[in-house]
Amino acid sequence: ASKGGGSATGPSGGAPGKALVIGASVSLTGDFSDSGKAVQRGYQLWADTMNAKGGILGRKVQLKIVNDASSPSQVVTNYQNLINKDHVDLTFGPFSTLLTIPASQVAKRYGYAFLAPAGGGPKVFAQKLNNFFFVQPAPTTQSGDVFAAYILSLPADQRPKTAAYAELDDPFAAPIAENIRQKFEAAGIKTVYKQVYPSETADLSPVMGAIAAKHPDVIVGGTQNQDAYGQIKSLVQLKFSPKFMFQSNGANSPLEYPDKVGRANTEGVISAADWFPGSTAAGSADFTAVYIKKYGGTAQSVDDSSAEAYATGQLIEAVAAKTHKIDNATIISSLHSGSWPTLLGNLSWSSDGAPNGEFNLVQWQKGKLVPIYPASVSQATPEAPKPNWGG
Amino acid sequence: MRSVRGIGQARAAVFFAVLAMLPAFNLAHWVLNMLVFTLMYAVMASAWNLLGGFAGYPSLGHAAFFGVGAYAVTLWFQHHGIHSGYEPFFLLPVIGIGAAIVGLPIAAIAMRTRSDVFAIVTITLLFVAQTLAFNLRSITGGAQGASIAIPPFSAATFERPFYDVLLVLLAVAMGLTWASMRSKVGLSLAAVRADEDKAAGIGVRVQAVKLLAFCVSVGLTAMVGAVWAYYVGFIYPQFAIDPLITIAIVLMTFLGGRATLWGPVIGAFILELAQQYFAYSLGGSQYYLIAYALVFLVVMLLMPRGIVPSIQERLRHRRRRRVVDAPTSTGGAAQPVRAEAASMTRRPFTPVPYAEGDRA
Amino acid sequence: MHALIQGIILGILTAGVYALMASGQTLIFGIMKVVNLAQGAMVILGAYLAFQLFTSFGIDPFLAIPITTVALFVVGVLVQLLFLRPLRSDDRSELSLLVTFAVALLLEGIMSVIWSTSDRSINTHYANSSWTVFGYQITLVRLWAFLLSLFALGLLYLLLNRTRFGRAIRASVQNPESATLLGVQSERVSAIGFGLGAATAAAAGSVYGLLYPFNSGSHYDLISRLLSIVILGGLGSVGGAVIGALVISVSSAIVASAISPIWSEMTFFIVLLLVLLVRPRGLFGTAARGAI
Amino acid sequence: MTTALLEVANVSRRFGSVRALQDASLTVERNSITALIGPNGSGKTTMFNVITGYLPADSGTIRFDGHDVTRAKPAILYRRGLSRTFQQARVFGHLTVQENLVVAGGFSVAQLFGRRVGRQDRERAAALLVEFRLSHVADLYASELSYGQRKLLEFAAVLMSQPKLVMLDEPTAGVNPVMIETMEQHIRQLHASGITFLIVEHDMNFVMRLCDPVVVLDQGHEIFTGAPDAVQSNPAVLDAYLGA
Amino acid sequence: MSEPILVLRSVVAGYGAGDILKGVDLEVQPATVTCLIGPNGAGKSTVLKCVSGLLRPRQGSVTYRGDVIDPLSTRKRLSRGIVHVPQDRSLFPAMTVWDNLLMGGYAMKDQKEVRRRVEQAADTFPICRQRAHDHAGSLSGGEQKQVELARTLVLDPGLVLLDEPSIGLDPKSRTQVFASIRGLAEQGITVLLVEQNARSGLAASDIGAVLETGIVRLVDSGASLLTNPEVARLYLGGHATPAAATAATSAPGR
Ligand SMILES: Nc1ncnc2c1ncn2[C@@H]1O[C@H](COP(=O)(O)OP(=O)(O)OP(=O)(O)O)[C@@H](O)[C@H]1O
Ligand SMILES: Nc1ncnc2c1ncn2[C@@H]1O[C@H](COP(=O)(O)OP(=O)(O)OP(=O)(O)O)[C@@H](O)[C@H]1O
Ligand SMILES: [Mg+2]
Ligand SMILES: [Mg+2]
Repeated sequence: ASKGGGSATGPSGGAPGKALVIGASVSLTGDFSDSGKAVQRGYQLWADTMNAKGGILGRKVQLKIVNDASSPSQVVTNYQNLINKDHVDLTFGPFSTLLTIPASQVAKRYGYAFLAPAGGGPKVFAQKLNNFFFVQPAPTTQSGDVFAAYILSLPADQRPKTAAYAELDDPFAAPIAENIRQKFEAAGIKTVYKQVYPSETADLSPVMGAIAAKHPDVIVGGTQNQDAYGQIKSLVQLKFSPKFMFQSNGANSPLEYPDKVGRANTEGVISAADWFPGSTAAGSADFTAVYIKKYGGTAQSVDDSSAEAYATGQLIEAVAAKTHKIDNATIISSLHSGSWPTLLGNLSWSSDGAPNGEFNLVQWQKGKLVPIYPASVSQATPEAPKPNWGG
Repeated sequence: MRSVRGIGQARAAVFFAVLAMLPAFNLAHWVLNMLVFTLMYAVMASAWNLLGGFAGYPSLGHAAFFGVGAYAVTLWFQHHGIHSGYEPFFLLPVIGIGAAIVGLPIAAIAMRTRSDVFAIVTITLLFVAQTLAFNLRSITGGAQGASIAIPPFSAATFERPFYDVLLVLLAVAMGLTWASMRSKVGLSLAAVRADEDKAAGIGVRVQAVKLLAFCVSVGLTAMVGAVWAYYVGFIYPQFAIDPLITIAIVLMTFLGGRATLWGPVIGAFILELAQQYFAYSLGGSQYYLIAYALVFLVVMLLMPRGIVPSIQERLRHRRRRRVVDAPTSTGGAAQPVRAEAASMTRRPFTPVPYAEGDRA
Repeated sequence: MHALIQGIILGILTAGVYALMASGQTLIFGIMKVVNLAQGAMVILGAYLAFQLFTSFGIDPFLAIPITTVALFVVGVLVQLLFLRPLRSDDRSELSLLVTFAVALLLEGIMSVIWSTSDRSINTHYANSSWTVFGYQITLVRLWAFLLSLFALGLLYLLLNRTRFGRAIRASVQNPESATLLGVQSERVSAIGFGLGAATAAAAGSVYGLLYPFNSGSHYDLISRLLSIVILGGLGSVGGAVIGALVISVSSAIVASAISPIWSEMTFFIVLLLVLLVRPRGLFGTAARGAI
Repeated sequence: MTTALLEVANVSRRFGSVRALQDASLTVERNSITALIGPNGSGKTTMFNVITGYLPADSGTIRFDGHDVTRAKPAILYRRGLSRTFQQARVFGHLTVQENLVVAGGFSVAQLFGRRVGRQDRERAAALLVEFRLSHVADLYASELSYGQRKLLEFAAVLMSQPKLVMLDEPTAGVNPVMIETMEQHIRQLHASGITFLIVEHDMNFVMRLCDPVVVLDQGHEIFTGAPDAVQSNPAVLDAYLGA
Repeated sequence: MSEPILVLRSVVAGYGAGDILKGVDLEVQPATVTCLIGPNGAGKSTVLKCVSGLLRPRQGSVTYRGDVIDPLSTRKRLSRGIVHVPQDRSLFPAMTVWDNLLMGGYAMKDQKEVRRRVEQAADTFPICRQRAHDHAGSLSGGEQKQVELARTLVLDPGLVLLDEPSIGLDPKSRTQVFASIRGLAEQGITVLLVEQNARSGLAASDIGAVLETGIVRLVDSGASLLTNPEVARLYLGGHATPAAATAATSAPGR
C-alpha cells in the first residue's frame, strides 16, 4: 500500500536516531555529467560534514543519489521511487536543469520540499510551486546581469563600443546573454552580431568565424559547458581575441575549463559565479577545507556547482537548528520567511521559489578564477582589456 | 485451428483482465508509475510494429509524431482550461486522427523509398521536426519548453487515469494488430514486406495498405505522446522529439519479435522494466548501461529472431515434421515400373503406394 | 563574404574528419550490410585510447594511431564473432541494427566505468594551431585529418576492389552459400572485415579527440551523421563517403555562416531528404537489376 | 474491335553501353498464344519489364487493350488486365504457399477487411495446389520450396486472377516435364476461355506445340514473326537461335 | 567396372524438422556422367548439398574416393576436388563478371594460375569477356548461367555437381553445355548432374537415377531409362504431339 500519498510528515517524523535519508536524482551520464558530479560531491560533502558533527538533530544523514540519464521520464520515475519506494525523508533537486519542472511536480504531489541547486529558469518559477526553492543568489537568467553592471560601471573611454552575442539555444543560456544585450543596447553599445546556435552544434567555428570577421570589442557567450569550450577553441584557431570575453557558464568551472581550452587560453575570460574561492560567506571556509581534504586539489579546483549543492544542505541544517524540526512542512514554511545564511551569501525567496539576490563576477587571472566585481567581494582588479590567446 | 484461436483470445482476455485489476490491489505509486511508462512503450511498440513489423517499413521517425501529440495537447490546453482533469484524454482521438492526417502526405513521399533509405529518411524527418520545435518559438516556446496544467488528480490515485487510458490504448493497438493479421490487410502488408514490386504487379493494394499502416501507427504514437506530455507536465523539444524514444520502441519490437501480436508488448515489458529498474538501482554506479545492454544481447543471442518468433519456430518445426512426412510424387496410382536391365538396378524399385486423398 | 569563405574552408576540412569516420561505416554498412550503430562508440573509444596514451605515456595522438588501430581491430573482430555471427543470414542486416546499438550501449557503459563520464579532450601543443593563408585560417589538425582520411579511404578502396580478400568479403555478403562453395571462410572474412571497419574508427578517434571534447555519451551525435553520410554518398561507395561528408559539412557550414546555425542542421537534413527522394540509392549508389 | 490486344512499337531501352532493346516492335493479337523467343541476352525479359511497367522505355510506345500504357506502373497494368510471371520466380517468402495464391487472387479495397484466407479463397487455392502437386506443402513458407516448386507456385498464382493477357517468362525452366504438361493443359484451357498469352520460352518443343505466332528477337530487335513451322526453317533464326 | 568414386549410403537429411532425404543410396563411377532426375521437390538438390557439404546428413554416410567425407567442411571438400554449381543464382550480383570468375579460383594458392584459367574459361563463354566489367547481376538469366558455368572451369575438379545447368539457356548454348559435360567426363572428370530437361540430360549421361520423395527409386543406364515407357510416362512427359500431351496429362494425378 502507498504511504507517501499526501502525508509528508509520515516518514520524516521518525524518531531521532533513525537515519535522515535524502534522495536526489542527478545526471551522472550525458551532457550535464560534469556538473552533475560536482553536485553529487557537494551533497556528499555536506552529508559527511553533518555526520562528523553527529548528524542533524541526532540523526545521521544518508544520501540516496540516482542517475536520470537526462531523461524526463526517468526523472519522474526516480523521484517517484525515492519518495514512494524508498520513502526518503527529503528530496534535493536534479542537476539536469531541464528536468527540474517534472521533478518538482512529483515532489509537490507528495508534499515534499524541493530544494534545487540548479535549474532556475523562468518557467520553473512560473509554476508557482510553494515547495520549490532555487538555491542560488538569483534566477539563472539574471546571473549575467552583474557583467552588464560591471561594463556599464567602466569610464566611457574604456567601455566597449561593439558587442557580439553567441547564445546557446537553451533555457538557461541564451536568456542570460539576452538580458545583458538589452542592458548594453540601452547603454548604446552596438550589437554587431547576434547568433543563437542549437545545442547539438558540435562545431562552433562558423559562428565564431562570423564574429571574428566583425571584430567586436566584447563577446558575450550565453553558454553551458561544451559550447563554452568550443567557442574559445574556435577563437584561438581563428586568432581573434576580443577586449572582453564573457561566458555565462562553463568558464566558471575551475577544473574542467583550463583542461578543455588549455590553461594559457583562459587568461582574462570573465564569467559569473555565486561562490568563489576565498569567499567569506557563512561556512565557506569550512566547506573549502573539507572539500580539499576529501577530494584533493586546491580551493581553485572547487566547482561552484558543488558549493551550491552544499548550500542546499546548509539550508536544511539551518532550518533544523532554528525550528528543531526536520520535516518537509517545516522546511517549506521556514524558508519562505526571512533570509538564510549559506556559503553563497544570504538567501531569501519569493513565494514562487525565485531567489532575490545577485551573482558575482569572476575572471581567469594567471590560471586562477578570482572575483573582480562587485567591490564588496572583489579580490583583484579586473584585467582589461583581455590579453591575446596563449595558443 | 479453432482451438488455437480460442487459446489466443483467452490469453488476451487474461492479460487485459490482470492489467485492469492490478491498480485495485492498491499498488504503490512507484509501481504504477513504472507500469504507466511500460504501457506507453507497449502501445508505441505495438503501433510501430504495424508499420515496421508487418509492412517492413522500419520507421525511425515515430518520435516526431510522439512529439506532435505532446505539443498538440500542451498547446491546446494553454488556451483551454483543465477542470475535471480528463479533458486531455477526451482530446486523444482528435489528436490521433490529426496526426494520421499530418502523416498522410509524409507517408506518401517517404514511402517511395525502402528499407534502410526509408529508415534514414524518417529519422531525418524526426530531426527536421525537432529543429522546427526549437525554432518556431512563437508556437512551441522553442528551447524554453512549454508547460501544461498540472493534472488536478488527488495524489492518492494520481496515476490511475493515465494507467487506465493507456490500457485502453494498448487494447486498441493490439486489437487493430489482431484484426489486421487476420484480414487481407495483413496479408497484403506481408506481401508488401516480402516483395513490394511484385505485390503491386499482382494487384495488391500496395499504396492503400501502406498508407493505412503508417497513419494508424503514427496516430497511436501521437496519442501516447499526448498522454506522456500531460503526465510529465512539461515538454522541451529535445525530449518530446527524442530519437532515443524511437530506438527504444524498435529495440522492444525486435526483441519481442516483429510482425507478431505479442512480441512488441513482451519486448516493452522486458526492456522498459529493465531500463527503469537498472537505471534506478544501478544508475548511480555506471553499471546500468552495461547491465541493460547485456540483457538485450543475451536475449538476442538466445533467440536471434526475437522471443515470440523463436518460440513459434520451435512449435512450427514440431508441426512440420508431420507435414513433410507426407508423400510427394508425380504420379497418382502408379504401377510398379519394371527396369529394362534389372542387373543395373541397385535398389529394388517399389513405389510408395498412396492415394490422392492422402495428401494433407 | 570573408566569413562565408572561412566557413566553407572549415566545412571542407571538417568533411575530412567525417569522411574518415564514415569510411569504416561504408565498409561495414555498404559492403557487409551490417548497420553498425556502434561505429560512433568505437570512434569515441579510439579517442579515449588516444587520450590515455597521450596523458599516460605522452604519445602523440597521430603517432598513437597504429596502436589504437590494432586495439579497435580486435574489438571489431570480437563484436563480430560474439554478437553478429549468431544472427541468421535472412534478417541479419535488420537485426544487426539492434545488436550493434546494444554494443554501442555496452561500450558506452564500459567507457564510463573506465574513464567516468566527464568530458575529456586531448590538448597537444598544436591542438589549436592554424595557418593563415590569404587571411583565412586553416586548422592544422583538421588539415591532417583531411589528408589522413583521403589516405585511409584510398587504402580501403584498394583493399576492397583490388585484392583477393576484398573480393572474398564482398562475395560472402552478396551470396554466402556460393562463397562457401568456392572455399571462402565467410565467418573469418566477415570478422576481419568488421575489424577493419572498426580499425578506421581508431584513426578517426584520435582526430576527433584533438578537435572536440568528448565523453562516453558523445557517440549519439556521431552516429546519425555517419549514417547520413554513408547513405547520401551511396552504400559501399568509398568515394561517395567523401562526397557525402563534403556535401553535409559544407552545406551546414555555409548556412551556419551565411544564415544561421539554427537552420544549418535542417539544411543538411533537407539536402539529404531531397537527394534520397530523387535518387533513393544515394549519390553514387548503383541500381541493382534485382529480380526483374 | 479489330485492334490487337498489345502493341509494342519501336521500343528501345539501353543500360549504359548495352542496348537491350533497339527499336523493337511486337503485336499480340487477341486470343492468341504468342511466343517470344531469342538467344540469351536478346532482350526478351527486358521487353517484358518494359511492357509491364517495371522498367521505363527510353523511347517507343506501348498500347494495351486500346490504351496507351507506355509510362504506366505495374499496378495500373494489372488493373487493366495484364498479369505476368518472372524468369527468376518471385514468390513471397514470408507467406505460406496457400497465402501466396490467395494474395494473387486480386481483391478490392473493401475486401481488404475481409478474412485473411476465407473459405472461398481456400477452395480456389486448394484445387490448384492439388494439380501442381503442392498440397502437401501448402502450409510451408514459400521460401522453403525447391526451385521448381517455386516456378510452379508462381505459375499457379497467375491462374488465381482473371487477366486478359498473361505474360510468362520461361515458365517451364526447372519444371518437371510431367508438370510442364499440366501447365500446357492449363494454358490451353484458359486460351479456350478467351485469355491471351505471351510466352518467353527456350523449350522449343513446348513452343512448337503450343504457340502461334512466334516472334524471334535478336540483339534487341525482332528478326522474325510467323507461324511455328516457318520459324524452324528460317535461316536467320537458325543462325541466331537454334544453331545449325 | 572400377571402384565408385562417390558413394551415398542410406543418407537421411533435411532442413529444420522433417527428413527430405529418407535413405538415399547412390554410387557414382569415376569419369562418368550420372544424371539424377525426379519430380520437383523430390530432393535432388538436397542430395547435391549433402555431397558438397552445404547440408550435413542426419544419418548415413557420403564416401568420396574411399574416404568418409561427412565431417569435412565445404572448403575441405573443395580442396579435394568436389565442385558444386547450385541451382539458384549463384553469382555475386554486385561484383563484376570478371571478379566473379576470379572468385572461382579463390581456393587456389597460385594467383597467376588463376588468371590463366580465368582467361581460358572466358574463351569458352564469350559473354564473360563482352561483359567483363559489368555487374554480374545485370546480366540476363541465361548469360548469368553461362558465367556460372565458366566459373566452374577455373578450378580443376575431380567431381562436379551440376544442378540443372541448362535452366534458362537458349537451344544453342544448351547443346554446347551438354557437349562440354560429355567433354568433362572424357577428360576424366566425374559429373553428377541434376536435370529436369531429362531427355537431354539422360542423353548426355552414362547412368541415370530416379529420385522420388527422398528415395532413389531406380538406377539404370541413361539410354535405357530414356526408352523405358513407364519412366517416360511418370517422369519425362514424352509426348510430342499436342493431342497426346492432353491425353497424358489427364492421366496422372487424377
Ligand atoms: N539492369 C541492367 N543493367 C545492365 N544490363 C542489363 C540490365 N538488364 C538487362 N541487361 C542486359 O540487356 C540484355 C538483355 O537482357 P534480357 O534479360 O532482356 O535478356 P533475355 O532475352 O531475357 O535473355 P535470357 O534468355 O538469358 O533470359 C542483356 O545483355 C543484359 O545483360
Ligand atoms: N531451405 C529449405 N528449408 C526448408 N525446406 C526446404 C528447403 N530447401 C528445400 N526444402 C524442401 O525440401 C524438398 C526438396 O527440395 P530440393 O530442392 O532438394 O528439391 P529438388 O528435387 O531439387 O526440386 P527441383 O526439381 O524443384 O529443384 C522440397 O520439398 C522443399 O520444400
Ligand atoms: Mg530473360
Ligand atoms: Mg533442385
